[in-house]
Amino acid sequence: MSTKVVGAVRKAFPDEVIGDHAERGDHTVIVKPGRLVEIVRFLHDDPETDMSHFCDLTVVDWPGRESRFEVVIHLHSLAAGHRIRVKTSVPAQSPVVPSITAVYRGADWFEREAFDLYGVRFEGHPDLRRILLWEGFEGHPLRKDYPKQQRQCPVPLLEDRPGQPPPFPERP
Amino acid sequence: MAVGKSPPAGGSLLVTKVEEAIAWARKFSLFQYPFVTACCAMEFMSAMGPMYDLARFGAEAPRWSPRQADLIWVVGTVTNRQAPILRRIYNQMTEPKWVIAFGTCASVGGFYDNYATLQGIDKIIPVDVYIPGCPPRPEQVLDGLMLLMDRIAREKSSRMRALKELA
Amino acid sequence: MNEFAGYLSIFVAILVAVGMAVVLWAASHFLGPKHRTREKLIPYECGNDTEGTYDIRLPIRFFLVAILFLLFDVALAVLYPWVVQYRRMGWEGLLYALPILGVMGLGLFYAIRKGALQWQ
Amino acid sequence: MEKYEEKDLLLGSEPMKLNMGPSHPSTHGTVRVVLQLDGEIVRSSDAQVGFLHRGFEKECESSTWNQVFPYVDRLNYASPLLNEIGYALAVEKLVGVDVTPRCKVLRVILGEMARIADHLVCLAAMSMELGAFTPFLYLVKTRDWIYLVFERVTGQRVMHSFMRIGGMKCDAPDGFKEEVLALLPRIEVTIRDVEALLVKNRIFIDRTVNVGCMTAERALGYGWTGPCLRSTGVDYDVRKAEPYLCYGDVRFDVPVGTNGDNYDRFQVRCEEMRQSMRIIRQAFDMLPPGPVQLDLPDVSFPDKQDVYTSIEGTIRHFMLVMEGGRVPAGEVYSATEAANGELGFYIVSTGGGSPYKMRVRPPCFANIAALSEMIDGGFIADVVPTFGSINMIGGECDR
Repeated sequence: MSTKVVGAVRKAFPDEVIGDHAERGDHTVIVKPGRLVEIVRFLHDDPETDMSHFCDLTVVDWPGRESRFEVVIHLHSLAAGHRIRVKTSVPAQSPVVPSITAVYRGADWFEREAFDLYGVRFEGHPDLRRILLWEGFEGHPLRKDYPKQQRQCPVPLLEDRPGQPPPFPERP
Repeated sequence: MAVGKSPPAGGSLLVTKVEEAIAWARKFSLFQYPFVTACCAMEFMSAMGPMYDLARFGAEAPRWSPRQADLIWVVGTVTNRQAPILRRIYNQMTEPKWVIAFGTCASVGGFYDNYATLQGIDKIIPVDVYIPGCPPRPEQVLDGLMLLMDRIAREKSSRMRALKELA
Repeated sequence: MNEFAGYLSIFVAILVAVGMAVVLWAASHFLGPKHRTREKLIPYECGNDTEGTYDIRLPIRFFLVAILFLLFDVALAVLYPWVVQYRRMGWEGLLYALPILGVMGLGLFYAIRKGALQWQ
Repeated sequence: MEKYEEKDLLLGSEPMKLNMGPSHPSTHGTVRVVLQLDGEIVRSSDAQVGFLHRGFEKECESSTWNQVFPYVDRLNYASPLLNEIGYALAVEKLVGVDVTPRCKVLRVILGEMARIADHLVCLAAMSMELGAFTPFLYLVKTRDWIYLVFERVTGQRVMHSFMRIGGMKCDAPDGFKEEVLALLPRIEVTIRDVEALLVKNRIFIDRTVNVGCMTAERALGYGWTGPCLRSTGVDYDVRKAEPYLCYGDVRFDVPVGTNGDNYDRFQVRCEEMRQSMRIIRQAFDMLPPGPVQLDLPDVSFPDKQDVYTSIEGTIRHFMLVMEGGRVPAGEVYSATEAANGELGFYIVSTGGGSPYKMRVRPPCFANIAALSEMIDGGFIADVVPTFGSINMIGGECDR
């Protein structure tokens, strides 16, 4: 059934669709970022595809590729029961993708998380700020070039001298 | 007096000195502030629940304001975002106060050794008892509480010490 | 001296009440350690800094509910002697209690009709 | 004297900003709700999550395929087995392999018991936050019985790490069937008692009926799944929509609410526990004999006898532990029905020993996104049951 969905998208946006593949039962369509909102709105409104249920939105970081950040959106149709994966990728210099909160209200928090952990900006998003990390955090930790143990603790640590237990204040 | 433990040094159950009476009173009426965040909450509920009852040790009454609590259970992972909140609540607790680090994540950060997690709450607040385990079994939790109660029994209350120095 | 005998029990009751209050206060004041730090004196808000000022104008509803409670509480205080001895006082006691209960009932009915307890 | 309107009589009042912070009894420790209050009424609210963000994805990217299981356990820590089954199915879909029939049925049985345990925790927390402490004790005691069975099967009460890619660590011990079948009626008694205490209780009804209402199409827009979505009337359940394991062969029905308020979410979870028990009984009837673990050379561990007796077993074990085996390159999205809703795993593999990208689609992250919309306009006391009925679990929401 999903091949029908990919076919419908290809027919509606012939120049937008870069590629599509079906792998292990999941149907994917790769599009240019420019008209992403219209494609998603088409998938939502078209009775044939009828993607009524917003499933997931995330980003995959491919440092080797020219267009580094790949935004992956999973949509799901309750009535027909099929799923589609819409992928679009943006370069590292201008990681900006149009926000689909106008079509799906739930994408709001998923986009804030993608911005928080990967640094991909979603233009048109009502309130794009960090959701999982605190405001003072510098950098986007899930990028492949962010070292895993680079910590930024917002509160001063008791200076723990090596081998010594942390200093206790005067016990009552 | 915990079962199977030797009586505290220099004193039968009928304590004579006022200080040991205070320590004995504090030991058996710990009002707890459950600073619960992560998966250890499941075992904390079991420890508080009817099967491994924490009420037998007098430490069952949860107090949700640091003013009225004298024991803070830090249960589960404390992330870097949660650290200032834990530190603020610890500072707002009134003396005498004790801290129990419940589980490996609270004690040393557990296997979340990355940018997001505080590697052990003793980096920001002094801890009295560390309970290992991910999550620790309720029996371990009760044993940790008994360790704390022994420690309280041996502590001298500074008030009495101050009075002694004055006299 | 014997005419005071009756009042002795009342006197002892008052003494015990005041005594216990003083003993408890003194114990916690003298035995409890006092470390007044800045963080202990700011209000507790689940570990965050408080935002906004404290002297804001609260809605009038709070005041209404407080006043109603005060009114009915004081009116009830009058009924305590009757409530304790209503069996021995029999119908005559009831005759004394009914006007008070009636006035309070009327007041409550008026308050509910007027919507004083409705929050919206 | 002209008639004053009711509105003019009330003196204006300024909104009060209040933090229902992370360390609050009703926010389960990890959500901070910043409320703008007009007296008792919530004018606007901002739910902030992320206080339990422990870097799950970063940890998974630096650990091998089998080392991810303990991390996956700690996502929805109220029902760890359901996360493990979801992750195992995702990797098996990536490897392109199907598990043995006995393992399928055992996974369904253990999964449904974990679902019951999760609903017990949710109902316990929700009723305690409404002041009913007795149901909390009944439900926690019942959950401890389930933990005893889990401990006998998997060796650990809560964090089992019992599933493997291509099967399970070991078979269930003998006497497992009789023990579980003996346990189910006792759980039924507890659910009946708790329902008797709460469902017709005047206070409970006042606090939950028509509180935190959600309509079906707004819920779909938010990406709601699980008991919360079913309470609004949409009967979407991944076990029915895309049957996996042996859910296609067991008969069970999907409880559905009507007006999507806290009361319906409570009722849907109670009814779901009964359906889970029904599934367990049918699953035990069709439990086939046979092995539980497939022998996949690239991914699954050999038997201990082979490891200690034959050199190939030792080498294979060593390579799997050190390099993590080889999972074919590709990407896959696999969804299973966890306790809070559709738990999706989007895994990208570049053929190496560890996953390149391990994305978890957390059901309660989408559910809690609608919290501020549900509590605006209500009383501050309504935030507590609404938050409790969504059953947001910190580990799964913040990962």
